[in-house]
Amino acid sequence: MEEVTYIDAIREAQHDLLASDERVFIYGQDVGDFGGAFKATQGLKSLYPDRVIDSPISEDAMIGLAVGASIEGMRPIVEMQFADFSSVGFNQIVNQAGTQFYRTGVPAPITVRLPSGGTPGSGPFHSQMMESVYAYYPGLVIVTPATVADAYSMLVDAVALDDPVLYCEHKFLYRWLKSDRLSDDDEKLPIGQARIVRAGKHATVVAYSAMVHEALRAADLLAEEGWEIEVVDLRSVKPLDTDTIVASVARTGRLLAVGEAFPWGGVTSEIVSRVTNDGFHLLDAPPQRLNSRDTPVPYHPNLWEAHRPTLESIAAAIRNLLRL
Amino acid sequence: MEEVTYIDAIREAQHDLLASDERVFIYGQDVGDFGGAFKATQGLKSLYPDRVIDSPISEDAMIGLAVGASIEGMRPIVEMQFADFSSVGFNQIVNQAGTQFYRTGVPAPITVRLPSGGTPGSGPFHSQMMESVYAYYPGLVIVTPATVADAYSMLVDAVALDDPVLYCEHKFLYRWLKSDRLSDDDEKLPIGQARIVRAGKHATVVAYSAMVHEALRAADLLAEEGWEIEVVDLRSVKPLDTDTIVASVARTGRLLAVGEAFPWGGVTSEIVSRVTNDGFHLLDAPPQRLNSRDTPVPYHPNLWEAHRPTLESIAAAIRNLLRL
Amino acid sequence: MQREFRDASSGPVKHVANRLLHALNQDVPQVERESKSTDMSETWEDHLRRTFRSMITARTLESKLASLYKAGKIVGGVYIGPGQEAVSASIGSCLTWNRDIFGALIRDQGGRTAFGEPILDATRSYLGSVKGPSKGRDGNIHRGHPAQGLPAMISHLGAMVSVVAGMLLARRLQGRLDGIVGAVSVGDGASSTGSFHEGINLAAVERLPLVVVLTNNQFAYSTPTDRQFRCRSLVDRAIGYGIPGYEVDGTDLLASLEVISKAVTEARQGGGPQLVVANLLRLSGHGEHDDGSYVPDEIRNSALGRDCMEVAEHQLLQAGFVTEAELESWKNEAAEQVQAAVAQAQQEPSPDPYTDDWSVYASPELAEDC
Amino acid sequence: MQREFRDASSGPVKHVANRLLHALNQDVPQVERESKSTDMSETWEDHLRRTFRSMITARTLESKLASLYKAGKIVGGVYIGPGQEAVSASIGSCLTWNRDIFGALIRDQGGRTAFGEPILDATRSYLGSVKGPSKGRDGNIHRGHPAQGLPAMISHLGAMVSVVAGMLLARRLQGRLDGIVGAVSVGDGASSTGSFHEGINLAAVERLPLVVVLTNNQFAYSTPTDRQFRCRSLVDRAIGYGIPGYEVDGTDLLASLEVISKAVTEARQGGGPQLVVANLLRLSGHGEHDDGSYVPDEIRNSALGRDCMEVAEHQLLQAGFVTEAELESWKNEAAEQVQAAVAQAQQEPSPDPYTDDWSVYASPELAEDC
Ligand SMILES: Cc1ncc(C[n+]2csc(CCOP(=O)(O)OP(=O)(O)O)c2C)c(N)n1
Ligand SMILES: Cc1ncc(C[n+]2csc(CCOP(=O)(O)OP(=O)(O)O)c2C)c(N)n1
Ligand SMILES: [Mg+2]
Ligand SMILES: [Mg+2]
Repeated sequence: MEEVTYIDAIREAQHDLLASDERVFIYGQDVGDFGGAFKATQGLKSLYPDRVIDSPISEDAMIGLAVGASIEGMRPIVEMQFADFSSVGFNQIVNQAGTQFYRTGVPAPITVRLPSGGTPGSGPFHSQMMESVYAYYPGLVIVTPATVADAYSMLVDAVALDDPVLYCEHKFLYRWLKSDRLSDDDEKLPIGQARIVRAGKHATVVAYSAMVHEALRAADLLAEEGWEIEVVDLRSVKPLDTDTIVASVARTGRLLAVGEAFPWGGVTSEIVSRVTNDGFHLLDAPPQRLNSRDTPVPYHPNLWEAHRPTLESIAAAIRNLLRL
Repeated sequence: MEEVTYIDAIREAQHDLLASDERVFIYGQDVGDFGGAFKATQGLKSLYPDRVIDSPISEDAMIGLAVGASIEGMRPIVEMQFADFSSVGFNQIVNQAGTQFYRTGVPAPITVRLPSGGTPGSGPFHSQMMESVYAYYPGLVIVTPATVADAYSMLVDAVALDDPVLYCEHKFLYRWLKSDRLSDDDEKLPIGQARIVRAGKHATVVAYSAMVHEALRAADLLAEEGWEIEVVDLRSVKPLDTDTIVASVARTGRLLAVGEAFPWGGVTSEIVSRVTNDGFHLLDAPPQRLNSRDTPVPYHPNLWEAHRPTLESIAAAIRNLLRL
Repeated sequence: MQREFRDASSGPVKHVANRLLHALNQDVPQVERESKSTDMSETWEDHLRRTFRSMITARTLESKLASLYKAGKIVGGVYIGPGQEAVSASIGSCLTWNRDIFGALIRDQGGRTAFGEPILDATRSYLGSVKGPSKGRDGNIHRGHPAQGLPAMISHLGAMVSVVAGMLLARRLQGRLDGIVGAVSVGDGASSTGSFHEGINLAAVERLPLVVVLTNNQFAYSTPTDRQFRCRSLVDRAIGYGIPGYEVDGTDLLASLEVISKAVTEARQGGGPQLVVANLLRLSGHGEHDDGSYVPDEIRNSALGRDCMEVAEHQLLQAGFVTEAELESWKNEAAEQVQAAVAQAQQEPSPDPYTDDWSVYASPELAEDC
Repeated sequence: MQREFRDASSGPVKHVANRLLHALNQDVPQVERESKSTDMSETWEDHLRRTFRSMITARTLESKLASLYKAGKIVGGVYIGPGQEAVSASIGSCLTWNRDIFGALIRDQGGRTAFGEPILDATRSYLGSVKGPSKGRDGNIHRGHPAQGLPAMISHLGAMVSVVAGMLLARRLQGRLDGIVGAVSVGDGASSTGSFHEGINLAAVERLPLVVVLTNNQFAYSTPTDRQFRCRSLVDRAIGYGIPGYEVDGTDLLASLEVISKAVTEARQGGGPQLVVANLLRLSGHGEHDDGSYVPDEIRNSALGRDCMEVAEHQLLQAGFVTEAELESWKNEAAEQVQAAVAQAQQEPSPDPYTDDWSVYASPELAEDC
């Protein structure tokens, strides 16, 4: 098989879902003949003309429509053009999709694709990470694939799930991340389970989405300095696999949680809180967090590079952690 | 002076703001002659007919309008009928108000009043705590007054601030909480500073909004058992006064963070993360959190009582913490 | 009347007599949707009678709920729809339970009953029985049976428009849309929401058989219509969505049923979304905690302030569609049913937080302690 | 022409020649808004000439930006508005900088220039100069000068409608609304957003002097209008808001300026919100990364596909409002200004994350490490 990219995997998953499951349809702006702003649905409309539908610019109604369709037994995939624009569909996501099963016993199995995260020059409204905001609300499942194989299999799993899923795909990984295969049955894990992507013994770095790769590069760098850093890829932020993290911290005694999101609250604070609660006595040093800065995501690449965690800042944070 | 309630304080603050500052106006559904769903603006329209304005049911546009008016030098106070409905104005709050100063250097001094929190029988859409969701976003200030005097002075301070403020007022406190005075100059603290509302030495309980009162009652109960529990009222969740909390933990060695919000992320996890980071070696036991359950806020009082932290569950959590 | 109506619509109107479903103790039928045939024909007279009976039941039930509220027997708010029964029940009686879709809103007891929601759903919800459709997790008007075509509203106004549109779109994709209609209720206040706009526009783009019934009851809580919109009538919005619009005197059952039937028929026959604006006055406060004293006497005393129940009673008696004796027996029957539904709900257990499950996920494996 | 126009509007139209503000190196004037008088009268001919000059500047600038993009000199997207200059510049030229308000959107270089935004704002934003209006924090079309009447758009479509409404409401409360107008640009796609609906409805309720110019350029990114709305024309939305609506051929400068002037004048004179729908074709891709190959040839070759620059040039020459020589000199001057603005921005420093401040709060005491 040829090389496949992360975005290929997203497209292939949607292709395979449309092919194998008549309940699946795709709804979003420009997802039809145009193939979507990032080409994640390229060619799908010509194969499944009825089930790949261009929506008006109406994020609130797009999610409402998806919930309605799911009540009738469909499995909609809604593409947000950028995660940032889901802010306009926020109410329908958290209050309509998130509460329906609890309130009525009827599930709302929708999948909302959120092209997330920063790329240089994208600025405050085309760069946001929104997993923490949605994870706050009951009833939602939030996944953050960091590999090509996870991009594929977690999208398939998300659609299979009876609950509403926010599928946070990272735009930076779209074409940058490549693999020689689309999925890997041996390595496949269910939603809700984290993966140790690099074994180590001196410290645990927990990351998700694009930050997994920065963390791995930092671990490489630290390896040259003689440190063995364990890297955990969360894969889903809700449910959050506390057990795997705590087990890792049990081995290393040290924790750094890395996220590309804004620093207040969110995934890294949830991780640190859980680990200090469940694994306090395992910790040899205060657990650390590294997030983006507490400003909107800046437009200029110079500022953007300094806004989010990078290989360098992660490496520095690990070195600091090892000294504590 | 007669007894004043928490809602009286909110009304009085708005009255005094309208009286003393021509830049102030109030915008919201039913805030005019009707005086608002909770009577927080009662009588104000007859005094300031031009500056107390009934809005259509358009939360997105209400916030947009307020930001626009603030650009022109006004100081709008927007009343959301319930915090829960701000989900429809979410985008304008986080992306319009939250980013404007950073992007343009022109401040957006709006105050959005969010009638928050649970009361029996209110159900999933009239009970939410939304402070954590807004605190995640850069550029916003989130205050959570727990006393009559704070309800008054923090609203006045919020309007004076050049930044957008989410003023989270707790509906349960509206008529239940009474004081013999509206404000207390001796005790007044600026936004961003927490208050130690009960001194103790065996453990620190950090709470905010209505939970401060539950925590105080729990501390009373524990006092009968011989424990001296320190209670910190956060007052604002962003900025979050880490120093006061860490100083308290330095005295007690133990931390319980209590919030009425959903458990994933949010204020309690931010507190625990900060304290473990800044005060790890001060801790004699793993820091604990107590939140509401991870379901929508239930309608039936039986379920509601078991959904949020209460005197009893806080007391139990403290007892557990003291044993760790 | 009947002939006139048939002339107005472009084909014979057929309805199902689903009176049975109103029966007190019958729980929501869980039959397959397809299994219900809908080609039984019903006369206009029978349709009117059936609609009016639902109005009586709704009014009787809501009066009872209001007094229970005053007696402190209900936790949380009580939101009733006196004055709106004719419009609401007309919607419900044009739809078939478990086949069509009804996005009921705040003042739709009439429509719920006419559509087929058992009145026990209401008493159980308001009185906190664990056997209610939400098991006590949600209350009052937020109840529903999504899988039977009655989605459970969230409070956020306007939000159900797109949900009903989505239910219809799904039917189309499944090849089950033929002859189906989805109705959704909104108020004058809801018309100002972005959700309303997006939902109706999207339905127009997709040409879905969605009937939006906008009941302009002159107030949104305390807010009069001149603070809500500036157009002559909200029916003018239809033009901007490119869909047919109808305006009707909502205090008039005959007119309301005729217009709503017409809109429903048009939608069923492929005419795409329809907007019906019904004008009337809310004859209660916003909720039972509100005395509605802000409503000016002029409006109360105007034609808008007529009580649709009185108008309908007069109309049906005049037309000879019902006799005084029948009416009396209907009212008595409604009172008995309501009495029994209240009694039953009151003797049922409340939810128990220690034994009830709290699951928020349909996939139990996702549950975690946090 | 001039007479015809004056007949159409209900009073003489007065404008300020704010040509000076277009000058290259002049930074945004920070004078008090009130200090600028607006009662200088300007002839229709001069108004047209001034508008057209802004169109030339905009087209020249955007062509340059597009080639810089192709040369890889710009980080992030480039969004230009060829084909829309006549409409956009007509908006800007009817407004006075630092007095009126303009909620510019994605394809409004023409309007920005005509309103008085220095072209350096654009080159600095696109080329990442720290001296740009957002200091590199935000880019491209998201720039603005809120305090001078040019709010800085957020990306979320429709969101600026209510912001401009709020700016106008503030002026009313401050007693400064007299004779003021606020314009806001939206596209066919934006008309589907809840924000658009809420904003325009609210402005209608408040009868604010808001002119909403909806440029229907036939596409929202790749999405054609039949997936966006079902009404005959979006101008029909005006009826549903109870406000005047106008429709105009947006490829025609004379017509566009006339209609937009009329709407602006009506709003200035207390006529409340106005909706102008301008029809034309986007003559570029959605952004410079997009070749727009989905646009069918039929549309390209229809009247909608005319280039407003060519139409305007022809119109002005025909009417004798401009000579070939003058035109030539305007074009040269525009090219020089653009060249200089690019050169200047290119030689300016980029933002420096280590020395620039990162403050997100206007109240510095709120900053905290987290
Ligand atoms: C988005 C949103 N904002 C505010 C509310 C609070 N609210 C509940 S009902 C209501 C008035 C509704 O008026 P209308 O739509 O005319 O319906 P009516 O009550 O008159 O039947 C308001 C403001 C809400 N439910 N949703
Ligand atoms: C709420 C929202 N959803 C999606 C987008 C992404 N987006 C940016 S421009 C655009 C198309 C806009 O079309 P239109 O309003 O017709 O303006 P045009 O680009 O044609 O000038 C889209 C979908 C957005 N900016 N905001
Ligand atoms: Mg109403
Ligand atoms: Mg367009």
